[in-house]
Amino acid sequence: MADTGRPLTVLYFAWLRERVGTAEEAFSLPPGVATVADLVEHLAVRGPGYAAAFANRRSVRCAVNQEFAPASAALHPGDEVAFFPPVTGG
Amino acid sequence: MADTGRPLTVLYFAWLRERVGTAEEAFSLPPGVATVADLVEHLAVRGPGYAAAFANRRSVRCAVNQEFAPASAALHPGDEVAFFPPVTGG
Amino acid sequence: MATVRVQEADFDVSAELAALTAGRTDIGGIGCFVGTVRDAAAGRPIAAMTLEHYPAMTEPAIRRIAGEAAQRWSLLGCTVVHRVGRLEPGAQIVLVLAAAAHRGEALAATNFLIDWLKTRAPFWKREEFADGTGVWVEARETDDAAAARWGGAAA
Amino acid sequence: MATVRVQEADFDVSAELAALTAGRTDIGGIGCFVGTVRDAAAGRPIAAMTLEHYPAMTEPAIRRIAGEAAQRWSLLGCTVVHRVGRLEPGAQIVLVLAAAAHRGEALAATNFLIDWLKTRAPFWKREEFADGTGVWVEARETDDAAAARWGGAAA
Repeated sequence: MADTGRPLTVLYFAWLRERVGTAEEAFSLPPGVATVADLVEHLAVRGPGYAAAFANRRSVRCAVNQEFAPASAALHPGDEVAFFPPVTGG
Repeated sequence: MADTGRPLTVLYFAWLRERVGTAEEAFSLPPGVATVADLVEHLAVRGPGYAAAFANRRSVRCAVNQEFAPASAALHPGDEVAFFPPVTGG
Repeated sequence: MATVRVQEADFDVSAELAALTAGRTDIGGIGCFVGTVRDAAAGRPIAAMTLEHYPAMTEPAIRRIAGEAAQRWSLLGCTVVHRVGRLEPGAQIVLVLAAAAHRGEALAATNFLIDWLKTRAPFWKREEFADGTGVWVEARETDDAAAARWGGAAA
Repeated sequence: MATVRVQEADFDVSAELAALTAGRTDIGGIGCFVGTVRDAAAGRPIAAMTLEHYPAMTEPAIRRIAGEAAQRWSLLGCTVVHRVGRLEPGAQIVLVLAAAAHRGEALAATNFLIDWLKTRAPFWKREEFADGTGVWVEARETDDAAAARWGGAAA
């Protein structure tokens, strides 16, 4: 854990971005947050925008360091975590 | 059989054309020729070029009036009959 | 509804696409296949390929199958251009375009049409080698198998 | 080996084809798919569609899947161009080109890549109606089913 000082970068896309009210934020990995699921619990109580964004967790997808990641994925200082709805490109 | 006077048109494509030595010929439906198979028997003994063209009957395909036709297809005066190898387009 | 042409001239894919989709906003996807002349056949280099066809039969037959494909996959438009004459390696031979509301239909129809063209359209290819000799291409059994997948409509 | 671009600008299919096949004579066929903006969604007319993506993830993810497709179908080349930003009905959204020695591989790879783009590439579409309101498009279950056909490689 040489790197505990590096902040987590959190990105939001599509309606998650609209509900949260920001596209990107950075903060230190909060105490007790070890996985994506932990981070969602932490964010969901931050305020009404966050609560709305994470209200239906089944509609939220996640990537850690630009790779799709399950709720159980471990988080580390310096990670880039992105939250977004199921993709609709093509 | 009002139309017995109209000649049969016979077309040859690809190596059948090369072996027969002509792309197209016209003649009255010969006596005893009622089907494509009969016509093939009739043509195959017309000369060495024809014999070579029809030597391997499994490699010869036929169309009657611009539609693929089996050896058993009936022929009528005025028909356009085409002989060719299996197709290789696309 | 289908655009079908057999021609010696080359074709421009963007121009054919533009013609197919002009003024339309109900299309969600266009499937496309472009066939090109390879420089070798069974490991032997070829100098050119010459395509012959049966003019009175070709366009009507393609038009009929394109109509069948249009019905079967609810196509909103369809284009088939097939070249004939002498073509050198790298040249475009054939173009299939199939437009539909959704990609599945567009791609399935494209696949069907090129399989059908390979096995049922009256074209014959003659390969020409560097020494001037040539051979007529033999039909591939895998092509017949590909067409047979589609059942009755390909016959 | 794959050409992958995410851009606001439109693309020209003939130009992309020419770039893919330039100087090559070993290609026998190119499969292609062009996605376009439809004028209605679930029966409701749309005025435009806006595509958002995750820049740091999109191109590397597409490049990786294009590499997988290239291996799986022995591709000789592959191009994916995906537009982002505001697009009106009739506009081109996405282009997939897959070149191979034979048509089967080219078309299968094209099909795989567009299925993958629809279900796994980080793009999101927002539909805009004539009155200025809009909705984010919901993922279609049929798209997931289409991608699942391909097994592990699509995940």
